[in-house]
Amino acid sequence: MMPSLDLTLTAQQQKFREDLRQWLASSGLESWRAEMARKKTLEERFAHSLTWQKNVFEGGWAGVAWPKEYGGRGATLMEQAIFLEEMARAQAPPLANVIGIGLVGPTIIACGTEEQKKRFLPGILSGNEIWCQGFSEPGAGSDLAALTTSARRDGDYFVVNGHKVWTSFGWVADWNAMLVRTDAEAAKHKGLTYLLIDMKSPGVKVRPLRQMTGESEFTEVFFDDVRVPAANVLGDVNDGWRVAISTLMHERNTLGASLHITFARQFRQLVERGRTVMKNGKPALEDPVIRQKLAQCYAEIEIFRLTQMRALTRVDKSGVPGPEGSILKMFWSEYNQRFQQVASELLGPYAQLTEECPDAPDGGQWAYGFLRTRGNTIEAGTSEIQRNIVAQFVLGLPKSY
Amino acid sequence: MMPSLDLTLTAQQQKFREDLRQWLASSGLESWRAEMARKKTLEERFAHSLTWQKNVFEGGWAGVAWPKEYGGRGATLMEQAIFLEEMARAQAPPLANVIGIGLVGPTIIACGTEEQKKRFLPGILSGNEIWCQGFSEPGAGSDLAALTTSARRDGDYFVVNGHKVWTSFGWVADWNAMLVRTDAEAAKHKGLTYLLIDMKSPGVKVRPLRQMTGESEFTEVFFDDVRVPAANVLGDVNDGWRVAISTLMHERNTLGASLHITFARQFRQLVERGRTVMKNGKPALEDPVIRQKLAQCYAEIEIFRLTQMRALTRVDKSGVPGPEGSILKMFWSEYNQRFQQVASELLGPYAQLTEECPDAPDGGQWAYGFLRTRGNTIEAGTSEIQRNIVAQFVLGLPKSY
Amino acid sequence: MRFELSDTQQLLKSSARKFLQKECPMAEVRRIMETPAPYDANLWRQMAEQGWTGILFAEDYGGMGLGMVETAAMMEEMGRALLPGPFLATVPMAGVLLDTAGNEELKKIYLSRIGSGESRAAVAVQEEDAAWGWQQVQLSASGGGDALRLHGSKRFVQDAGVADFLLVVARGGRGLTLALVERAAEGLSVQPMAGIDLTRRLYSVQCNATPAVLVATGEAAERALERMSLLANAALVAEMLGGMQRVLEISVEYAKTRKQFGKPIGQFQAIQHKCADMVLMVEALRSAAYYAAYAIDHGLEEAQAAVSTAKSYASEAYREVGNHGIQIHGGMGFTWESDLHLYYRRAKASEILLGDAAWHREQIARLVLD
Amino acid sequence: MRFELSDTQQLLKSSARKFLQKECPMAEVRRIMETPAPYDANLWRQMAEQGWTGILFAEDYGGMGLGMVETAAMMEEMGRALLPGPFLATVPMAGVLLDTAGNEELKKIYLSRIGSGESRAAVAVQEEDAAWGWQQVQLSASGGGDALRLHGSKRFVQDAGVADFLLVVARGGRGLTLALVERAAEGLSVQPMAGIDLTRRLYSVQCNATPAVLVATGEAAERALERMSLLANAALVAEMLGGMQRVLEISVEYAKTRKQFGKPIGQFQAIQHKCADMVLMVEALRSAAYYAAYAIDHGLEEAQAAVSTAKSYASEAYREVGNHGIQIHGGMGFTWESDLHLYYRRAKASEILLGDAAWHREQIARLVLD
Repeated sequence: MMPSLDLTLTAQQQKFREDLRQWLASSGLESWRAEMARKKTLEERFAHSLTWQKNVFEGGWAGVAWPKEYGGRGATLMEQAIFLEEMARAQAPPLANVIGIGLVGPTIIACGTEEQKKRFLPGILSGNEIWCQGFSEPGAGSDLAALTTSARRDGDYFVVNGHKVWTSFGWVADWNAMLVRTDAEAAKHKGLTYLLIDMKSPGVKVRPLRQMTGESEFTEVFFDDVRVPAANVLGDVNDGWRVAISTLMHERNTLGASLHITFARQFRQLVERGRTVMKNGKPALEDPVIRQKLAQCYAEIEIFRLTQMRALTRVDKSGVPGPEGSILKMFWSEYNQRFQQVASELLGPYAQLTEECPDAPDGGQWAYGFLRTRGNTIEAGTSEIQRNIVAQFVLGLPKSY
Repeated sequence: MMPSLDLTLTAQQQKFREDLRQWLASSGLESWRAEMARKKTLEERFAHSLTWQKNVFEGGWAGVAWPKEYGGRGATLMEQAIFLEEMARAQAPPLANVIGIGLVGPTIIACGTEEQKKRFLPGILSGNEIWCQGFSEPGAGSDLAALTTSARRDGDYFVVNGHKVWTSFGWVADWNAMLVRTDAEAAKHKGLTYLLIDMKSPGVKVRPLRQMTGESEFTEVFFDDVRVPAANVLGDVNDGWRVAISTLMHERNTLGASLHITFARQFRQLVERGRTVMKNGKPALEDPVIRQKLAQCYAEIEIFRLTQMRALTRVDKSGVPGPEGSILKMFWSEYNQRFQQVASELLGPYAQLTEECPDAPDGGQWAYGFLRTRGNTIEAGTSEIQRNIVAQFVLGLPKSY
Repeated sequence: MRFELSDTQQLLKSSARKFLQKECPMAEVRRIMETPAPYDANLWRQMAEQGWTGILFAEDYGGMGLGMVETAAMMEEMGRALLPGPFLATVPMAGVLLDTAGNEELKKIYLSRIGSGESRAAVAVQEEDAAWGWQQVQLSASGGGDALRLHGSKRFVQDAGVADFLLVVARGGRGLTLALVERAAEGLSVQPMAGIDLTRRLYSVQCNATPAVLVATGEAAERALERMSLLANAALVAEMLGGMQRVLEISVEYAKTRKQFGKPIGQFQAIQHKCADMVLMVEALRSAAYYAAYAIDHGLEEAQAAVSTAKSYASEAYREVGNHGIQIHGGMGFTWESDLHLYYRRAKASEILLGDAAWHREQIARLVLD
Repeated sequence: MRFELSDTQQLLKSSARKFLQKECPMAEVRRIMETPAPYDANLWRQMAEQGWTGILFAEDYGGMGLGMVETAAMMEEMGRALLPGPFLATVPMAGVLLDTAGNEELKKIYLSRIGSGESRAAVAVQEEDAAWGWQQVQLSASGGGDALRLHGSKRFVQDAGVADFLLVVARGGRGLTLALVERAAEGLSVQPMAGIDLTRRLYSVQCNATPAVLVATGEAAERALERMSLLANAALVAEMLGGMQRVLEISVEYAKTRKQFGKPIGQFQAIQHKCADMVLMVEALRSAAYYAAYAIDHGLEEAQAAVSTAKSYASEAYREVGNHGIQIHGGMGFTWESDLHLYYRRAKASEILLGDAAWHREQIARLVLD
């Protein structure tokens, strides 16, 4: 047989995974996980995941694919994917500085000066400096380039005024990686600059943004004459769009890396429920209609996992994520919504019970998930925008907007 | 109880239906139907439905809602709907001159001169003059107003040159109700004229257009310096768009009038099949997945029937069909495709057998229907166009194209 | 043949809309839903004064004696306003059960209390297995006459927390038993079951040798439950229709005003065609919902199939219209501040209530296939 | 970890594409499909010369000894070209059955004939109830050794009309029986069953005391059929993938060039988003199809679930991509002259072949739920 496509790990990758598993086994993961389960509020959960991140950092496992000189492990992108999968499989708490590690850090590595890398990267990995990202605005969602938050040059400073929305971790972040308008006269994509802003600067105000689930994962951030040193520009002035696109591609590509493991776990959890929940006088798992729907979910999780592997192969070769990330984003976000509906049909009336109800299956996660997944096709680029991207940049169709 | 919405027939409507039923009973319908079933080719079927039409005409039942003075019955639109339903219920052969009766006639009644009405309407009803309609062109489908078939004024004549496609009955028609361009300089909707063309005029050439089912329901018609008397303009010169829109509204509204009866009959036919076709070792009707899908079809047929009744109520009051017809068109065309797929799942491998195969259920109509219904969301305005119409003219959203 | 509301019915409907716009705007809905048991006594009193709570019942019991079509028209407006509180539980559920199965004395007392607005009520059917229907009921009834006692528990009882009395489906010596329990009866415990719909709540109900009044047994009880299932579902789908209509309106309005890429987003076909699909679903359900009501009023044989047609369609369409509405709004649709999620929560609860889509499709299958 | 074809595999695939573009363009497909039994002897010979017909089998039998991944890559190209004829029936079906269950002598004779291109073959499984699977087989085998005879009939036998021998699933004294019948055997009758796919045909097969050669019985027969079901489905989904890819390409090309309202229709989101959905389905199936082949090659436990995942997805996705393709083309897509319907017909036949979507989902359910 000819050498074929090969889905096994190389010796080096296996070694990497072995090392990680050993470290996880020695890290007292069980109690980290148990402790996490006890944390109820956003704040408590964040605090816990921050101590966990410090622990991971000290173990040398933060920033797996980042250069060693900035505190990373210097591993390959493939190893980074293995890291994300293993952490998900072990149900380790999330790293607190998720925006910093997943989005801002890679962007600084790609576009930052040597000084910026030295200044910011170690703090991201250690968790000493928490990051958020300021892109969306009330008037600039899908049309991100229409943003109006302005940064006016004033000597060695920029003076920032404006209003950002949907900022995750805004309430706790030390730094904000922002997209701002530095040239109001230029074509709308050409007057933007990527600016790193200290959230403790005078004139920054943060307000929680309550979402339909009742939680406030996100915030609104207001900027009133906030002075930012010009040295905090990432890339060039008025070249922010290019920098941001690189971030967005990373977002779409890393967001999904370990999701299939989460999906598989939720699937198994639902299947377990199906053994006891009754449907037409029999366990739901024996209901032929439910069986068809569950099998379809299984198939879609598998396909998502495999398509992810193909994308990873591509990124591993080319070094940069491409527009194909949009296909994955469409797939997983819409799958997850379909899955929640299947869960709701399987669970019947129990599906609607929320965490306050002692009878709620799995602590109310199904009612929560039903609502929360509605955001999946909106956050990180709506399904409509992803389809535009696929049509335009994968298929070469003319721009539709 | 207050006077409520009322789905029963008025005494007059009941009388109308009674009269029709009596006439049908006395018309030897059984043998007409049996004879129709024996006709295999398009030509044979047309010839038979033409003799049937003559019979209906002589019975006084052609052009139910047309004015009496032109050979119609002068009945209401509601009675016309009853007529269509009853004919469908009785499985009467179709009237041969369906384009003439359903589309051209009403347009002549609405927009024609007294002379035109006298000249053309009786021939439509009697079937002495068969009509087709020439709207679509190779370059003008959804964008109908982009048509380029030209009519150049030359004294008392127009000289027509161009190429029409998707012309039903083009191969047998005596007359063609055409939309042609009379002013190439005007904005594209404003230079069109509705012209009645004698298909026996020199320069008219007809070619069958074979569709994916293998049949040739449609034709292409070519016009090479065809001279048409100026008296054959319907409405005003350069006012053809308004005239055509009225036709299209009629098309969407009458096309579906009796369809729910056909749908219900096909549904019952499939249910009968489900008693004997086996699925997982049991009759398909006992398969829970199939049961769900059939019940959904039943529900959709009912909803279509009822929505049709609501539309009829509206048309009956206002006298003109509105853009809501597009909702019905979307509904039935997409329902019919879903239904064919359900049929295919129920029938399993037998679904794919065509009429040449003695084992094909119901003479191969399921394999045929699966292919033929693909045209439903294209013919008489694609689903995309219908959605544009609903968005623009029902909801008042801005034009998207 | 005229498939539209009469002028009088239309008048009834539009005055209900005006009333609800004034007395129960979304700010008021949000206020009420934050209370422990979402229901407003003052609003209820006003509704009763206008006869809403007696809409379906004879004048003898303080009712208006109208039909299901009128009730559907009113429910559509309540659904549009997202009216919180126990109207569905009290009138088309408990009221209809009493009206169908109660003797003259029970009706004089309890149905009149519903009609006058004095009492709210609830119906307890489902148990731990959560199945809709009464074939598997296990809660038991013992004794008889004044000694009738109930033992067992119920779940998913809509609005039991604000009910003054409950109608409980039990199993006793004479088979299926329908019993009435006063809220204050001893041994009765009512606990909230926190659910996704914030404007209408679910409860579990425990009966520990709880004294009850017999309403009906056996076939009479069954017939009454069947009738309730019919009318309550017809009322529910009309209410769902109103909610869908409102979500459509909010979304189209947003699509006309929200701009991205220099245009109203409603100019993009991706958004526009979603709106067109929403209209299709709303109009389809309008046909199904009013026909179901009509079929009930006219005692048509098709009534049951018509109700299940409407409820199976509504269960999926309301949710789907909600999905489209949120998606059209983008991030804004995902906020607490937007009203869309309140409708969406109601859509999910209504999807499940009184039999979900699959359950009603199976009813259709039994009627038209077997 | 590298989920893509190797350079060698890619080379194999692109040379197959070039060959098919040259030797079997759509005009040739249309010519062949109009013949009574759509298959071209010359084309077959050329394919055999390149080793295609022996791709999966050992060199001892004139094969190339490649794996399922390479076979999938080839099948993808055949599907893309809409290659008419009995490749699927002969190689991944009959060939695999023989290869798995046949003894050395049978393989030397019959498998070598397949590998060399001398013979085409078919596999007869389904009967009147049309179910996919061999649990219910009723066609009976009597006698043994040289006296083995078959009695009964088969339906939906893919390409039996051009087969030189048939492998027939029967039930005999030793249970499930797999027997080989020469096309010329007495008492054998093969009749076309006209179907929707014009490029590949179905037949019914009658055996009237037809002499046959025993291939395997009992568990050995069952194991061979299971393996065939696995490999044939993996081959089929790869073929479906190729067809989908082609429909996507034709449609995107059309969307770029066809103008309405002064713009290419591919500029309208209604069309554009349909194209994006098509890409999603094609890429999803690509992942599933190649993983299924990989899992078979590596003897993974997941192979069965992987195959059923791919086939259940492919069954719906190919049809849906076809629907989109026709709709994007509008009237043009509805013509005979457009190639879309030829792919669409193949899609429908493939959807049904070797177990439809529901059948494969039930297999998944058995593997992962029970």
